[in-house]
Amino acid sequence: MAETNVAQSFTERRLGSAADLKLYQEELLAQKDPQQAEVIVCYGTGCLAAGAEQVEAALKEALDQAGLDTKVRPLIKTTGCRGFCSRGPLVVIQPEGLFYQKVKASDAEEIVQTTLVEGQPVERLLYQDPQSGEPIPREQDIPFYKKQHRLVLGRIGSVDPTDIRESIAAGAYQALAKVLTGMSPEDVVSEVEKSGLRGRGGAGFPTGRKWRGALKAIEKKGRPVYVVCNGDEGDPGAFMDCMIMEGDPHAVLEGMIIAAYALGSEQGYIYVRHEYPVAIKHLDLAMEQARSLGLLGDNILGSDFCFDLRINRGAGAFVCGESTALFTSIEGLAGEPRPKYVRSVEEGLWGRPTVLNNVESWANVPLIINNGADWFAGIGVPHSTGTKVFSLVGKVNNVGLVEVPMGTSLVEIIEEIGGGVPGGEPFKAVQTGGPSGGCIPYSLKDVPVDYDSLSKVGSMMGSGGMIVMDERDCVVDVARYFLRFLEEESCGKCIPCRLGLTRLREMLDDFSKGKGTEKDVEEIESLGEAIKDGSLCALGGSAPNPVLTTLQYFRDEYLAHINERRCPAGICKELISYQIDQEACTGCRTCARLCPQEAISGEKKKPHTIDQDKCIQCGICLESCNFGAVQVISPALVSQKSQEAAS
Amino acid sequence: MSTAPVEVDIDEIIERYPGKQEYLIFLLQDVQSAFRYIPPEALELICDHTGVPLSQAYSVATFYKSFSLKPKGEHQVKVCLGTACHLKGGERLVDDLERKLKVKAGETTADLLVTLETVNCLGCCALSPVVVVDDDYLAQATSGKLNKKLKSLAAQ
Amino acid sequence: MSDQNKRVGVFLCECGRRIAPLLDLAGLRQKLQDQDAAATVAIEPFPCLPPGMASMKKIIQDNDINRVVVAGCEARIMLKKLERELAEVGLEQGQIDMVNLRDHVAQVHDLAPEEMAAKGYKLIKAAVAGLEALESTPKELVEWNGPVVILGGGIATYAAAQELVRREIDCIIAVVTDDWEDEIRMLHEHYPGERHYYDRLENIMREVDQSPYVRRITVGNLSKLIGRTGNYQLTFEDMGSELPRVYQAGAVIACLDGQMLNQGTDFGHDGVNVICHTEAEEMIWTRGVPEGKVLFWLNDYEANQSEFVHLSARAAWAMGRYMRDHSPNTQVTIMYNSKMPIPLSAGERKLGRQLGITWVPYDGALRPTVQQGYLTYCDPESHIEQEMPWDKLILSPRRSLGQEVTKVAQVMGLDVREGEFLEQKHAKVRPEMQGREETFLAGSARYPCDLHEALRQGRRAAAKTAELVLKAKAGELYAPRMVCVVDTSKCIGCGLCKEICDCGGIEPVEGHGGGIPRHVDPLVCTGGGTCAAACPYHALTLQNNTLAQREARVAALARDLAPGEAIAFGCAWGGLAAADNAGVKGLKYSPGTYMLGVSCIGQIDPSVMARALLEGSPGVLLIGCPPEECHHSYGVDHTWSRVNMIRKLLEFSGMDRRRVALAHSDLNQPEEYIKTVESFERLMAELGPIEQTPENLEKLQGIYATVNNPRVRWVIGATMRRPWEDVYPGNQRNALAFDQDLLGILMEEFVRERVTRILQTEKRPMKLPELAGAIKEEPELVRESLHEMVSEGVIGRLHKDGVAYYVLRT
Amino acid sequence: MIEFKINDQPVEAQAGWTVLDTARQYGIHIPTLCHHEAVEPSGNCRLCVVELRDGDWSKVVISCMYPVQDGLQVYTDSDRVKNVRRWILEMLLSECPASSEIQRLAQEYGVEQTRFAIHDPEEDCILCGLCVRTCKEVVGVSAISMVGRGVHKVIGTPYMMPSDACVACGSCVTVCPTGAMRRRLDLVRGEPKTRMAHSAV
Repeated sequence: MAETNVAQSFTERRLGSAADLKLYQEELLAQKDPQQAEVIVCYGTGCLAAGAEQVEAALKEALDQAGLDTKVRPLIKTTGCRGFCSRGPLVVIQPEGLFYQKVKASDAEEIVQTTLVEGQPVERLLYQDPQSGEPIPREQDIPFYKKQHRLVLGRIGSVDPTDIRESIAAGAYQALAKVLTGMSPEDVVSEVEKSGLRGRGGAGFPTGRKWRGALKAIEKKGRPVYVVCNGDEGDPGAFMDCMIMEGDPHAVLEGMIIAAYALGSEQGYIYVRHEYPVAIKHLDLAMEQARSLGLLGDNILGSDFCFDLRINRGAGAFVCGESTALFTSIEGLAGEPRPKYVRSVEEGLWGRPTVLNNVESWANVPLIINNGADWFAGIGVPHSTGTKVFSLVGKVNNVGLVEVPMGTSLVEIIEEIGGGVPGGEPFKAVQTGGPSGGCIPYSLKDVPVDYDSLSKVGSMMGSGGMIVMDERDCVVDVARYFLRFLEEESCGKCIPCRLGLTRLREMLDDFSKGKGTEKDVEEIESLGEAIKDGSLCALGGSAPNPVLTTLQYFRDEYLAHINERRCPAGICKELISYQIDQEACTGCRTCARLCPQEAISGEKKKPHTIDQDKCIQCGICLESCNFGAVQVISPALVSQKSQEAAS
Repeated sequence: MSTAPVEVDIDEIIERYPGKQEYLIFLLQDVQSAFRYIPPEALELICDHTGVPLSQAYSVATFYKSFSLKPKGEHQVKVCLGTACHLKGGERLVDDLERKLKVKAGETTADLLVTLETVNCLGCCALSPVVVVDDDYLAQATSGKLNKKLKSLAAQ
Repeated sequence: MSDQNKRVGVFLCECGRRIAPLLDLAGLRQKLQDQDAAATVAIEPFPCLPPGMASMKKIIQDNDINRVVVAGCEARIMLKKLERELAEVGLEQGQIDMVNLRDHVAQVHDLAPEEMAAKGYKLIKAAVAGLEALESTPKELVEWNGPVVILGGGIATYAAAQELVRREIDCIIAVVTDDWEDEIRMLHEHYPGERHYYDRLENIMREVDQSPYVRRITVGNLSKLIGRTGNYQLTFEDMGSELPRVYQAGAVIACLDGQMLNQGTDFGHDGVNVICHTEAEEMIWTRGVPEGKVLFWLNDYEANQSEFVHLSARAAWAMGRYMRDHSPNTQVTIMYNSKMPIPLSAGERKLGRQLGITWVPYDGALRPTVQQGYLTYCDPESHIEQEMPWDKLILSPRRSLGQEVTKVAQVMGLDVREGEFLEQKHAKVRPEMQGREETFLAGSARYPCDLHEALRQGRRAAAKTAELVLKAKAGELYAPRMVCVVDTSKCIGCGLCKEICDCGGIEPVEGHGGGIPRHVDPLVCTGGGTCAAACPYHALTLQNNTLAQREARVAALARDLAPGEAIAFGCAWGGLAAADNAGVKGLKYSPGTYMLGVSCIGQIDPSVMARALLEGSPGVLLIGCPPEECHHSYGVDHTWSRVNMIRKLLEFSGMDRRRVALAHSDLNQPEEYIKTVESFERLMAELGPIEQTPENLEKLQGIYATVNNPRVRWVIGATMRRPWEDVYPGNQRNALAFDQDLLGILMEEFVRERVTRILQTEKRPMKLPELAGAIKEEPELVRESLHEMVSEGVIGRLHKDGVAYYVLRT
Repeated sequence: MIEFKINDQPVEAQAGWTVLDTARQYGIHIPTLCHHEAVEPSGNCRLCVVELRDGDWSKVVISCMYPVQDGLQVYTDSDRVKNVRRWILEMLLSECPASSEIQRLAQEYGVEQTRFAIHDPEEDCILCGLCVRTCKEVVGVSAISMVGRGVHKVIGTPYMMPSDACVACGSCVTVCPTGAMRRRLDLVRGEPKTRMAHSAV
């Protein structure tokens, strides 16, 4: 990405008014030849991890080699995440909109030659319809994208996030211009109120009401007031905020600047998880470029309005996603939450009125201003308006980032957009809301995904992680996983959370070992309630949710563990054993070589066996077997040693 | 013979920020990324600069997972334990690496060669389970792939 | 001032259920009211919580209360909050006192509620008496006059100055040369192996040199320092320069560097091929990097300075790097004792590998031997003696304090001890006092350190000093209220206080010849008060916490004591804290001891002990910290001398010596504390009260007078020097002889004081037998004293009918 | 003047008071561990939970930090409150088996034994942080702090070495509700040079 040149070219220009911005946008659009070929390489984390950088380099080299005439020479552009991560690295050729997936560096030459020189698609790189097997050349025709309604993600994938000019050409900061030229702060707040936008970070508190509350607090306490962006997206398996910050940082900035205008704030903070270095880099760059254009800092767009932002990098604490912990962290302390009996719009950062919204909420604000509250309220369902971005992961074919109108049913998202579970069987459960959320069983597959419906079934919207589980996932194990995660991430300040999560997890550990009684199930529920009631912050307050919801919907599976000593999904180590199917085993020795316990024996090219006394159920044999010969048995085979001990 | 400086000027880092408590974490982060851990002297200097009592800075440095008070190894192996990676066997990889490296997650091998860490989610769930070695992503990592990678580290 | 009308309010705390039902608070209030013990008495469920606080404030305002006793819990924990809150209604520090009803009474005794109340009543009445004796002082601003002077010539000067100029504070730097670049040239004599840091140092020096806030003077060493924080006068040695020698300063920062000596010939040192770090640096400056095999031997272990081996190792590593970077034909090896971990990071190790600097360990059990061209050492792995070839062998330096530095430190009034660096461990009583050197001392003379650390110390000292300067500038630098002050009309300048002051707060005033009056630096004084308890003339007073207050308190308490009860004093760091903790733990013990808290047991003037006995206490127990843990350094030791004196006087009077006792208590051992008080109580029960016969009272009056006698006080004061001084009593060459002398003096003054008193009360000329009879002493003894008193002119002698009569001179 | 009810008893309070302040003023007992009058409340131990009710709506809050408001209906001993307290005490019994204060409290609230495994029979620290807050707010030295996070959290000094900042005042021992600081004090102040158990009288 051409950061340095971009940065240099701004020093000459400062946008003195809203009209100036419009003019600049038109200039930028005019500079662009709509017929100019563009090679867009997705630089989302998934694609990068899969080798997008190498693909880009190879494409560049191939273009140089091809010696294309500079006039027709296409532009290579890198963008934020296109969302279809399981198919990365992704390359899109514009203006045709050809969509190449799973591109390797070695494909570069062919792409250049076939597509750019000869104008033909490279068939084997196209997405194939899973049903018909027909190639689908264009992105918008792929089922994964067809069902989506990409608004917040609108610019992502088409603009280079490191060059503000692209975003401006695509309409960034027009909402800000609109606000500064024709809207009073009151107008802005009521517009957001009317839109029905609710916080995208978890609890779904109406954003407009929050801003209104801040205005009231300011009346009482005066300024300064702060606007803060919560980019400490910590839920494992959720990465939509990351992709928004990386792919369209200006949307976030614009939303915050608009709020700052409405509230009269002069300073804002963006708190970003440190595991997101690219997001930090892009935000930083975006701020710098916005400042040099006069879109941020003193006298924004020539007005009297001054507002600046600072990025606070998180330092590795999930709990800092909790609002009060995030404030203490910005203040430079250990990120322990404070009791929230006085709301943060009254007493937030440094005890001042503070408006905290998450990344996706902020990115929605310019859309509302640009298109009007009524337009926004028309999307989705009543009380849950607009769209929501989800990261769809787990046992689903199309892993990636999806944006759908609120109220879309669970099954639509998973089966139609997500392409269902690999292997075609129905999903077993979907975990939404991250560690604070719950598991929704297949039987509730038609539940509309909106704030209220999800809470009704015991889960929550959360920040938008959607983890699909199949029959080979054990609910006890998943509940333990989330508990262990939260146990590790608990700040340790209050006793119910610090001790309770460990104790709850230990009780589940017993279950996973087949120990426990039905009475313990009730005790788990009782302790879960105590933790919910007694914990200081939302982390502890919602921590028992995964356990409580799985108990609600999958009680039988829990009981199977203790009553039959059986893990139906074949996951809980103590209740399973591995066995080699003597028919299927080819004696390739791969498993025997990898087994850390040297528990697998057998001659070459003859079926192998596992010594149950040595086996530690690490599962490496299962993972490494290329012939499907390793089987999981539950209830476990009783090992020779324990047999002997028993006799 | 000439070498690029390996050590970073700690005073230069300190002077990047005003001496206020709100910059404590910034300073710790910069020191952490420069030294890959927070040396005791640096912690004291940061305290002098920000006016934060040593005990409080120590508390902050031990609270956040990204800070280390012990020197890190030359290479970092990070296993993702996000939900997607968990479902696809991330824990198994941690167990496996712990056995291979003979350290627990979060520790560094005695020869200061490798530090083994776990992370909550790297945001590339499509590739799960993922292991990152230095800046190299191992997609759909397996015990076999890790063996190869570790060997290449030792050979460097 | 409202002080004229001393109105004490008493607030009784229920502390939930921890005081109230156990102790009859209502009865206690009734009794206090009936006895008119205070202007107002109120019970609060929790005076310390907002509802109670609001109620207290209202009562204080409605009743014009200007002194408050809160009878509830530990003052150690709660007093600060009360002071902070009640400041809103005009109460100052010293005007609020606390009685720990909860932990000293209700929680620790098995008594009926009324009995508990009775004990509480006595303690509260004593506290009220103490407050009624308080003459509250007005707030005092600290006068600030002059810039910060940074002296001593150490390199930390520049870091300190930089820190000050960045805060726009004027400073004078007293340095050795006019040109800072010369200082860099000479720096390696104190800090070898620091070249990589010179650029940065130059920037600092340049910044300081160009700052308008800095004045650079080149003067001799400091020869005299007088004054106090905010107002010092410094005199430098004459160097023949035209600059003045005397400077005024608000604060002083001494930057002192240690010196580096070469190793002896036993290490083969020859100054040519076997050299030390400083010489190696000099060689690089003058002749460049030597070619061939350079061997650094970190011989600090063998030179008995193993604690500094890391410094030597870092210096060797830095020099080695420099050599490899500048001379491809130099091979660098560093030999180190295998006991020492290599102080390099992972990155540095890697760089070391790239540069080819090898670290070779040797087994420290065998001292390496230098030979021409080789160093013999024992390989720690194989245990074979190996030889390491060298063309240049570079040894670690010997680190010590130079003579000039020692002299400056002495002028500054620091503890300078043979063979030690200047850093001392202090017991701390206030957070702002921590490691007092930090505010005015920086450099490797404090303790050996590298350049970076020396500069850091400079910055830190300057930052702490700057806090004071800025506060003073803003007119907000107030003197603490509980510090010593000198009554110059009483002070004769004997210097005793200066000698025993542990905090260094007492300074002479520049002036007229022999008798130099003293004054106290309130910002340095820790308020321990052992100096005040030692002053022969009562010229020193611990203001807002005076001797008169303590006497009033014990007097009030002693008068109320029942048989078998006694008074104890506990220091906040030992006895009092242990008593508090016994209560917190709910340990039960016998109720006969009445604990009075003080900040240091050393502030108990012998006069207080004598007063307690005189007023009817059967004994006094003083419970301080464990020895050597005294937060005021020597308070406990000083107390021993005072207790010893009273014990001798008791014996003269025919009373049991053991009635006054000194004990030690660790705050964390409340069980042991209980053993202490119960043991003392048993003793008191055994001895019974001192019978209130005229004879006994006369003697107790005599003891009281004797301990206030200037000569006695002077002798006691002069003999309780710092324990580490090996002159006395650490090395009691003539312990018995001294004690015999002391006995003689005590007896003499005991008799004289009593004779004087008898003559005063009788107001008539008296004969020797009469006098001897009145004080019940041997006539021979009395005669001797009378003769001396006559010859000194204290009394007159008349002869009537051939009989000598003695009369008081008026 | 603010008027509300605690356990149906009408009470009066002033703005700025907490529910606990008010309850104590009226002699209504609410158990606490991490609360100390000399320092700011922090809300760690959660033992002082009370239930707020308003019709069907109900919420559990901590009384030591909940600001009084007109018309509150506070219940200090409801079933929800008891459930939280019971579990806290049951967990503390297993976590801090060495503390007699915890045993006493557990008994007072009807928790006879704990279902949980005891990890460390010597442990008595409940990590309420009173010592840390006292060291900072009352003594002003901040010699000790919380070290680590979550389940790994302990009370300690920098690098777990005796602290230079410590003034050895023992305030931490005095305020500690479970007596846990007692055996930690020497880790903070350093081993005393002389430890005299008892002096002859």
